Parts: sequence; C-alpha cells; structure tokens
Amino acid sequence: MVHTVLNHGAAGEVSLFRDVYVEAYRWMLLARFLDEKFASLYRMGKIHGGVFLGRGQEALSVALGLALRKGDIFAPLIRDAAGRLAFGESLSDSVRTYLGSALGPMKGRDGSVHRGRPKDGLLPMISHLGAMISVVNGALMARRLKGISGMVGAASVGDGATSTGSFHEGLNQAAVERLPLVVVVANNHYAYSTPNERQFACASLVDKAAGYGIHGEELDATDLAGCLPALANAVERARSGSGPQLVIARLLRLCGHGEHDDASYIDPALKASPVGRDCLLVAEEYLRESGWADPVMLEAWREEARQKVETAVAKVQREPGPDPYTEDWCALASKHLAEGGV
Amino acid sequence: MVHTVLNHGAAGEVSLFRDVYVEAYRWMLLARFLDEKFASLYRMGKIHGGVFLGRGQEALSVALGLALRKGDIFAPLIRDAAGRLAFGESLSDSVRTYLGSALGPMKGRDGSVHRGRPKDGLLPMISHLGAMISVVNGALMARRLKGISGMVGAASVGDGATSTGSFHEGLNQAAVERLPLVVVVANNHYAYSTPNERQFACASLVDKAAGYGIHGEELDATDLAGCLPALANAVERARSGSGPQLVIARLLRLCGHGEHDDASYIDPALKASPVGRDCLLVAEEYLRESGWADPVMLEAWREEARQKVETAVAKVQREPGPDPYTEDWCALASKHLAEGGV
Amino acid sequence: MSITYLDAIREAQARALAEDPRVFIYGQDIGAFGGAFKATKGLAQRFPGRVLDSPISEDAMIGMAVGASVEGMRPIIEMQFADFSTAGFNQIVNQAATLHWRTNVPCPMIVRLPCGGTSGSGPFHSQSLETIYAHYPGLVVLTPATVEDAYSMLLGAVALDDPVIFCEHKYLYYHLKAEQLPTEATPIGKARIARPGRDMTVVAYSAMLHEALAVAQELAAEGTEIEVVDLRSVKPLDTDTVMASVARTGRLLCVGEAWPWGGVTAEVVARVASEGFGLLDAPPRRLNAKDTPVPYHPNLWAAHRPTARSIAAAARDLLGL
Amino acid sequence: MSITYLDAIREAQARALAEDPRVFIYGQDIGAFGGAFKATKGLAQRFPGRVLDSPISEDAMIGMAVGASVEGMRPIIEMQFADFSTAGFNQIVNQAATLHWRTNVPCPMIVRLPCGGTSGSGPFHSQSLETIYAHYPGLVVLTPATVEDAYSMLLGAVALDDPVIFCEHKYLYYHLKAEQLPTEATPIGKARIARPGRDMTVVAYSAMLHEALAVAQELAAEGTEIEVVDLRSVKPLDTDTVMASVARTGRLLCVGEAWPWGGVTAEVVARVASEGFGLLDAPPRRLNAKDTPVPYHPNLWAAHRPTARSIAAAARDLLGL
Ligand SMILES: Cc1ncc(C[n+]2csc(CCOP(=O)(O)OP(=O)(O)O)c2C)c(N)n1
Ligand SMILES: Cc1ncc(C[n+]2csc(CCOP(=O)(O)OP(=O)(O)O)c2C)c(N)n1
Ligand SMILES: [Mg+2]
Ligand SMILES: [Mg+2]
Repeated sequence: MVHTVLNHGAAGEVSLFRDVYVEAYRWMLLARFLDEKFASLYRMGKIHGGVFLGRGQEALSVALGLALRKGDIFAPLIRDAAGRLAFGESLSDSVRTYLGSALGPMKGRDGSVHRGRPKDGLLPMISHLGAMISVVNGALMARRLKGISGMVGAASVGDGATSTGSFHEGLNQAAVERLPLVVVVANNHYAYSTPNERQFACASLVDKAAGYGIHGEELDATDLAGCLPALANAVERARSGSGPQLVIARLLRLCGHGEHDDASYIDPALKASPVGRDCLLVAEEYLRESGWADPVMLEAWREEARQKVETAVAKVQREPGPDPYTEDWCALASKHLAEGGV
Repeated sequence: MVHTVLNHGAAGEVSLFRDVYVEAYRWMLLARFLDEKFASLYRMGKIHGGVFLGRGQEALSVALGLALRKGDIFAPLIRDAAGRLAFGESLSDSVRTYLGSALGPMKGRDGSVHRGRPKDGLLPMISHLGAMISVVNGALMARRLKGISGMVGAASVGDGATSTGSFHEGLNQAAVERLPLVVVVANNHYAYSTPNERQFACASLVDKAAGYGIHGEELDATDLAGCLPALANAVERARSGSGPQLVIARLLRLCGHGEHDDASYIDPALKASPVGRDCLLVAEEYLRESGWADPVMLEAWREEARQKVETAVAKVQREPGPDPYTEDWCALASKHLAEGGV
Repeated sequence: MSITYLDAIREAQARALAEDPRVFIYGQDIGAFGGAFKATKGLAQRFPGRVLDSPISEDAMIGMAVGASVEGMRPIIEMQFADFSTAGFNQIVNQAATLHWRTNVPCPMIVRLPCGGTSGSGPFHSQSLETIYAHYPGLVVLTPATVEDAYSMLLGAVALDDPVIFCEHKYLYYHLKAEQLPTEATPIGKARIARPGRDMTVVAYSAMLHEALAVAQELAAEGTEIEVVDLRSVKPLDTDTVMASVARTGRLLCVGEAWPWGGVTAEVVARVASEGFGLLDAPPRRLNAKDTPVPYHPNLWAAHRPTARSIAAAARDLLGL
Repeated sequence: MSITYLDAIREAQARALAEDPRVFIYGQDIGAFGGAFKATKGLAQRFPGRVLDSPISEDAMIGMAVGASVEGMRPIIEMQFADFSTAGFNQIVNQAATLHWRTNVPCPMIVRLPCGGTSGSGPFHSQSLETIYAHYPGLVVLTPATVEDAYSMLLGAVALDDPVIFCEHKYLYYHLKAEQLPTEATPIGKARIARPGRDMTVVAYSAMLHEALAVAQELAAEGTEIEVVDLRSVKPLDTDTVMASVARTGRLLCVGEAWPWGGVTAEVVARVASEGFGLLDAPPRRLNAKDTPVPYHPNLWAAHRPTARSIAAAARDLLGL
C-alpha cells in the first residue's frame, strides 16, 4: 500500500501520503524515546553491556520498516529501533531484551540489539557485520523453493560493513539468484571512529551496484519525505522481480557508536552540514509546515510515545531475569544429544 | 623497459617490440611444454595429486610476468606457469615442486602449483581463492613503511575467485591505501565447471572497478600483441602512483580444471568463438605473418623448449624425495618452542 | 552389487531429496557437474531446481543455509574440501551454531566436509577439522567410518533439528565398499564396538577405524584381543560406550588423524582419565597426526598421520609386548 | 603509580614501536581513536604512520600482516574482539600458520585478541578462542594472566619469529593492577608456579588464574595448600612444569573459561594422564564453561563460566573434603 500511495501524485492521495508520513513520524518518535530511555537506564547502570542508538537514522529505518509487509523478511541492525517497530516488533521485545527479562524473545541469553523472532521474519542479528545478508538470501531462497512469491527480504548495514567479505558474498549471491533482496546501507560517514576515507575509496558506495549487476540508488536520509517513497520503491522493485536493490543513505549518527562513546571524532563541519540535520526535527518541521500537525498534536504524540515507553519499561523491570538453575544449558534443539559440560 | 617499448610507436622501436614479443612467445612455449610434460607425467602416475595447466592463459600470464621487474611482488595462481617463468622462477623450482624433490623450494612439504620464493617476491599461493591479494597488499605496505617506492605487486585470480570475500576485502584494502597493486582476473568463463552466469551477475567484471574506486579495463587475452602493452601499462600505472588496477582478461581454459577433468561442460560455441582461440597459435601466426620468425626458427625454439623441459625433468627425477626420518616435523621457526606430537 | 562410501553418500542424498521436500543441496559445482567428487552425480537432473551451484562464497553458502533453515528447509551444503570451510567458519560457528540457543528456533542443516588425507593432496586439501567444530556449542559433528554409517548417519543428520558437520573421509570415498545399503537407521550420537576384544580398547573414528581394525587383526594372530570402538560421532561423544569398553579391557589407546593439540583424542583420554580413572590398568595413550600442516609428498604424508604400523607399535607398547 | 593490564599492553606496544622499526600496528579504530579498549591510545600520535586504521576486513587485515611479515616487518594486528577473528580465521590458520613450514621463511606477526567474558557482553563479545588456534600447527598461543606477563610476553611475542595469537582477557584489562612494569623478559612457552602448595595442583590461565588463586587462599585458611600453575602459554604447553607440580601434589584440577569440548583442559588432563599416570593419587579433573554460547544476562553469565566458588567445590571434592 505504501508503495501505491507514495507514487501517485493524484490529489486525493495526498491525504494517504499524510497518513503514512504521520505514522512514520510517530514510530520515529517512539523509537527516539525508547532509545533515550535505554540511554538513561544505561547511565543509571541498569543495563548490562552496551547500548546502541539509532539517533539520526530513524527516518531511513522507519521508511524501510513501513515499506516491508507482514510475511517479508527483515534483518535490522543496531540502529533500527524505528524500523523494527514499524515492521511489527513489540516495544516489550526490545525492552525485555535490553533488560534481560526471562520473558523476552531471547530469554536473557542474548541481549540489547541482538533480538528477533525468526518465525515472524525478524532475523536476530549476530554481531559480525555483513553476516545477515546471506541469511536473508536463504530465507528468500526457501520461499522460492516452496513456490511462494511476492516476498521481499531486507538487510540493514552500515558504511563500515561494506568492507566485509560477507557483504560482498551476500550481495553477489543475491544477484546471481536474482533474489528480491533490499540492502540498505546507512552511510553515517563513520564506522565507530573510522571515517569513510579509511573505509573505502569509491566516489560513492552506490558505485558498487553495477559491480554486482544490481540496481542502486542514493538518497538523503535526513528527510523522511524522501525516504518514504525511495524505500517503498526499492522494496517494490524487488517485490516485482527486478532483483536485488542497493540503497545508499547519507546521514550522520547523532550520538556515539554506543552510549560509552562521546563521538568526539565526528567532524564538526559534517555536523553543521545538511547531512547532520536531525531527521526527527526535519520531519516535525515538515508536519508543521504542511499543516499536518500542530504543536498541540505534536505534544500529545510525544506524550503518548513517552508514556508507552515508560509503561513498557516499568512492566519489564518487574519481570524476572533468567534463572541459571532452571536453564537447561543445552545449545542443541535435540535435547537427547546434550553432553553435560565438564 | 617493456612499458617504454610498448608505448612508443616510433619506427626504431618496432624492433624492440619484436624482441619483447619473441621473448614472451618463447616463455609461452616453455610453459606449454612444461605443462604438457606435467600432464604426461600425471598420466603415467608419476605425479602425486593434481596437475593444473595454463593452456590458453599463457599470453596473459607471460604479459604480466614480463611487465613486472625484479623487486616487484607476484602472487601467481594455478595457471601461471608462463608468468612465473617470465618473472624469474626457475624451471627446476616448478619441476621439483611437482615431483616433490627434497631440493625444491617447498622440500616436498607442499607441491604442484603451491610454490614460491617469498624472499624473491614470488609468493606461494595457498589454495583458498582470493587469499593472496591482501598478502600482496601487505608486502607493498611493508615497502611503503620502509620508504621504498616504485614497486608493484600483482595477484592473479580467476573469475570464480571474484566471488570470495577475500577478493573484495583485498581490493578494497588496496584501494583505501592506494597501493601499487595490479589484480589480473583471468575470466576463462568457468570456475571449475561453474559458468559465469552462476558466478556473478554484472555485465562485465570490469564494472567492479568503480565500486572500489580503482581503474579497470578489459582485454582479449588470446592475443599476445594486445596483452603485452595492456599489462605493461597497467603495471606502469600502478608503479607511477595511480593506485590499484583491475585487469579483466577474456579467455578460455583449453583443458580441464585439472588433468583429472575432461572439461566436457565447456560450451562448444564458446570454444568455437574467438575467445576459444589458442593464444600460442595466435602468437605463432603473428610471428610468422610479421616475418619475425620463420618455420625453421619456430621449430628450433620449440626444440629448445622441449629440451629444457626434458633436461630439467630428467635431472629432478634423480633427486631424492624428502626423508621423514630427517624431517624436523616442526611448523614453527622458533625450534625451541616445538612440542612433540602425541 | 558393490556400493562405495561415496555412493552411499550420494544415495542418502537422493533418498533425502526424494522423501523430504524440505531438502535441497547447495555447493560449488554440484549441479550438472555432480561435484568435485561426484557425490551429487545425477541429482540435479533427477531433482530439478533442488541441487544448486553456488558461487565460490563459503561464507554466503552457510548464511544461505541458515536462512533457509529458519524458513523450514533442510539444506545440505557441500564444501568442495573441508579445508575451504574455514572461509565459511564464522557463519558456521557464530550464526548456525548459536541460532537455536538464542531464539529457540531450530537450525537444521548439514555441512558436508570432504575430510582427511590422501597421498599428494598437500596442506590445503587434506585437513581433518572435526576439532574446531566440536569445540563450539550448538553443533553436532559426525565422522562415519563405514559405508553403512555414511548412508544412515547422513539420513539421520537430515532428520536432526540441529546443524550437523558431516565429516566424510576422502580416502574412504573409493576404497571402502559394501554389499548393500542398510535398512536400519543409525542412532546419532552412539558409538559402536567395531570389534570386540578383552585386552585393550582402541578408540578410533573415520579412516583411522580401518587402521585400528587392521592392527586388531594383526595382534589377534598373536593372541592379543583388541576391542575397537568406532566413535561415529565426535560431538556428542558417547562416553558410556568408551567407558564400558575400558571397564572390560583396562587399557585405552585413542587414535585420530587430526593434529595433536586438543581435539578428539584429548577429549576421550581426559574423559576416561577423569571419569573412569579406576578402570585403567595402565596409562591411557593417544596417537595423532604430527603437529605440522599435512605434507604433500607421499613419504612425508605416510609418516605424518597414524597408520596401522604406528598404531600397532603403540598398542604393543601399551600391552607391554 | 599503578599500571593496569591494559596499560601494560599499551606500554609494551609503545616500547616495541620505539625500539623496533619493523613494528607497526593495524586494526579497526586503533589510530587517532586509540582502539575500542584504548589499548593503542596515543600511539598513532607518537608514532605517525605506524598505527593504522583498517577497514572492517578481518581477512584482509591478517593477509596484510602476512605479506608485511614476509617483507621483514613485525606487524601487530588488533582484532576489536576475539570473536571477530573468526572472520579472519582462514588467513590465520591457512596463510600465517603454514607459511614457514612451507617456505622456510618465518612469519613473525601478532594477532591481539581481546578475549573472555565480561558481564552483559553476550555471545559475540565474550569468547575465549585459544583452542581453535592452538589446534593448528604453526601458531604460538599466549594467554597472559598478570600485568607483568601482559607486558613482557607481548614484547617476547614481538621478538619471536612465528605468528602469535595473543589472548588478552578483557576482564583483566581494568581489574588487574601492578605497581610497576617488569624489567625482565618472560620466557615464552614456560608456565610458572603462581602459588606453591603441596596438597593439589590447580592448573589455570588467563582470568581463571585469579579465581584459582582466590580458591587457594580460601582453602589455605582451612589448612589445605593448593599449588596454582599459571600456564601463560597454551601452545606450546609447558608439560614439564605441570607434571612436576602433579608429582609433588598427586592431584590435578585444570580450569579454563573456554567451552568444554577439547581445548586446554582436555589437553592438560590427557597429557598428565598419559605421561604422568603414576603421579596421580586421584582422578584428574577439569572445569570449563558450559557448552552453550556465552550468555548475556549476568545471572546466566556467572553460572556459565567457572568461578572461585565452583572451583572451590571441585577442589574440595577432589581432596575429599
Ligand atoms: C566482522 C566484524 N568486525 C568488527 C566488528 C566490531 N564493530 C562493531 S560495530 C563496528 C562499526 C560499524 O560501523 P558501520 O558498519 O558503519 O555501522 P554504524 O555503527 O556506523 O551504524 C565495528 C567495527 C564487528 N561487529 N564485526
Ligand atoms: C575458498 C575456496 N573455495 C573453493 C575452492 C575450490 N576450488 C579450487 S579451484 C576452483 C575454481 C576456480 O575457478 P576460477 O577462480 O575461475 O579459476 P580457474 O580455475 O578458472 O582459472 C574451486 C572452486 C578453493 N580453492 N578455494
Ligand atoms: Mg557507519
Ligand atoms: Mg575461471
């Protein structure tokens, strides 16, 4: 639907675009509040391990999440809180995973951003960058082998991940099989502290597309109004049989790599440039200027998002952590093959 | 020198081009006889393990070998007998390695195409495809760190190797460091039995160059007259600071993947097309037509090459194999750290 | 009729493809060409679209299998040689092996590894890599030593809900023959007594089983009865069967073709020493390959790995003969 | 002055850079940023052009080191976490580890692996991978447990002509402090008696050394004297020092933080059982992490790996207390 809506200029459909835009904005808002809550819990020492935020990447992420449908495959990355929510991940899945609740999808065994529900098409990332692309390919191959068509698989990666062998093998594999894969590269100009010029030497990452024989395009990811149709179109092209799509999104990470990092290495000139704009503020401005939301509505949405996050966190904080004594300590699904550890 | 010669059309230099061409042809001839000898020893059961030939790839290989100088780095692959010889590898190194002579550079520990002399810039391939590129990068980085300039490093790979993560990481690394690396892809249209269309989906492999931000070009590798200047120019561009060079060479493997393979999977239409020409015959024809060699000379060169190979093989066949009782069975250079095996 | 170990692997795959629509095979040159060793010969023709040539991308090959497995398929990945699986190592040990534990969603898939040494194959086409996979939680590592086991354990692996590293020994491919394929399934994770005996236990697996059996026969002629245990599966390791044998014989020699540091022989000896110390009448012993890459030259190769000769010497020594 | 284990690693690198022009460091975010753990903080500034940021390309990072090493350099590669070294695994085990054996040209280089568990780090930032590297011939695998050893063994590694896997424990980075850096070199490949005792031997390495020492102290208060052996190097493994200790105490418990199958504890127990059987007054014992990925939640994490508490229980049991 998103696709149809976003590609018809017809008058009557402006209101549909508005609906999508508003929905997207509200997911972004929720993701931002959620992230901020995690950051504050981290500062209070209530989260074990790292906290990784999507600040600045919400417009891109939500556009991808909304472009996908139920039944599609999504392998999000560390900065995809917005896209996850839009794709259908519950607030409590993320809160439970970060807080290590035994009731969460990972039951405290894995944490933070390493969550997912494979059976719902939401693949849980491993940390090794680039490694999820071929896993998405496999899910798409399975659908093809089963005779199911019309599905799309999407994988998020960063600029840094483009240097991995996995990225290359995954993209090439998808191209050879002409799979309905969308790879979205959030080029936030840094991989941890490493700037683009120490990561690659091509003029633009989109120049890689031709080398795989796939379609590529680049976009300004600080602008939700641009992201929504671009991602919808990329997903639609994949869905309709045009093969893998490479989307390169320009943005800046408006926070540290993780909350332990002050990001002091980010070039102030970049921060001050258009790519350093906060996509949430840009979207808010757009809403206001287009008359789609007034300050009262915006404040109400904000309040609602804040409440949702507070409620989810308050609930999960009362949930039990995993119990090592009832844990079965068996990595195999075939429990009869378990060896006791020694 | 090759470079200068091959790029000046001036009259007096035709004879220089002729000299280079003749030299190249004679290395090709030697490589072809050597390969054929290995094939016949293989059929006689006198070689342990596989035998891999460069039949059809000699023009490309020799052009690369000649374009490099002493002091450069060369990581040849399985089909590079011609390039190895032109670069300076002795006949006996290859014969000793194939026959497992204890006097060879690998002392019978490694065999067949897995030979080299790292200290002479000839890196011994491991089997894992793509893995040598970053090793060449490392040698080049070392030179740079030591303040030595004007060196080039070259790595040969096949069309199949372009699908490896190592190929990608190696090329990207060289591009970021702007190393004087030349990667030559022998696109013989098959990786073992797998045709190009199951290996990649780009229109041409040269389309990958832009994705790394490096210079790329494509050539017909059945024609020595084209290979010599093309490789000389690529090496010279690398040498003079233009960064990594990607050379895609179109050819056909005129034999099996190894001598155990009858190559029945190769499309007859391809064999009958210009890309299926035998570069050695093409070169011979060129020599004859340009009047640079007459049948008597050609026969004399052939005879000389045949003799060299026979002599080398006869000598090496009398050499001892490695002795397990005097072998130190220690993989470490630090002998004092050896553990006895149990 | 005579069926090789390789035939058995091909037939098991054919049967799995025929009986289970979830099965497909993915690997280099395995389609029309039938694979480097012909382990899939004819299968692409018989099962169109389900025996697929992959690019030379071991990492993506494994990732593909994991994704397909999550969606309910039962992929079989053929590595051209075990040695190249190191290029897909990360996806095997971090993606496939952890998925079930992290998500509770099983990850059934098989990675077929043509393993082990053959003369002249050298450092990169001869490796025995069971150790590096068995060390990681979440993987099942099988090492069939007979034609029958190659067949039934591969079918057992297809039925299993976990990622299986299936170590096929290349030397056995052609050298081992049987009259017919088994009709019974082999229970995964159980060792077997390949030859009963009362004087000492030799634990072996894969190609080394046959070296051990040769030694048992040799020593039997001299009146010494060696019990040979075929591990079949190195992870899980059937400690009970090993322990019961050592309880009968009081002596243990464990033989493996892999490198000496860590691995199967260390694990077996350590388990018996710690859990069955009182059963041992003599120090337990191990025999492994030497601690260098696998050599190319046949002279070196033959001296690098254990053979009937070196096993016999160790056995005699242990028996005080 | 107080120097952490992490400081020691940084200082050793600074000294190596200062004294040996062949040394350079290559890794992700190690330049101006000083590395994820700050193990190279300030070094890029002090040694311009010799502390280089790499792309996220573990395979090419190792390949780069091998090539530079062949040309006479002494590269130090920092992996951001040990867990990511699996993406460079092939180049480590097949390229670096085999080069000298194949060509007689040494391949000196160091791969620094931030290893081991810390609470909340989860399955992919906590692994202890000494086993998979020690299994391969051609690598030296070091596991320093003290500030002093971190410093002097890293310098020793730089001096060595072989590829070294240098396992640094992340928990020790900040938790371990010393008053000063050692002036003496630590001989590579030698274990040490970290605490003498006569009643039993506990063999440990890396972070587990400190758990073992805590247990020794606890039991000393009850009159039991535990001898603690710090392996320092797991490949080569100093069997002599372990055996001499067991000869004194008659009892062996070996403790490691890695997964239970194969690995250091299996190797130590197997060696002692086979070469020092007569020295043992009781069955040798092992204690490892559980056979699952390293868990995220602190409750699970604390139960997953051996701790002073579980070591003490095993020790008491072995002593019949
Ligand atoms: C294979 C691998 N190597 C190293 C790391 C450590 N690491 C985690 S995130 C990161 C930087 C990622 O940068 P990028 O891909 O640009 O994503 P961003 O964080 O900027 O969104 C690194 C190096 C890793 N996760 N995987
Ligand atoms: C990483 C890796 N995977 C698989 C192999 C097995 N293998 C050896 S050669 C080969 C085909 C190589 O094809 P290509 O690169 O096109 O070179 P060509 O033989 O055509 O010259 C394969 C798959 C290997 N050597 N390395
Ligand atoms: Mg980035
Ligand atoms: Mg090819």
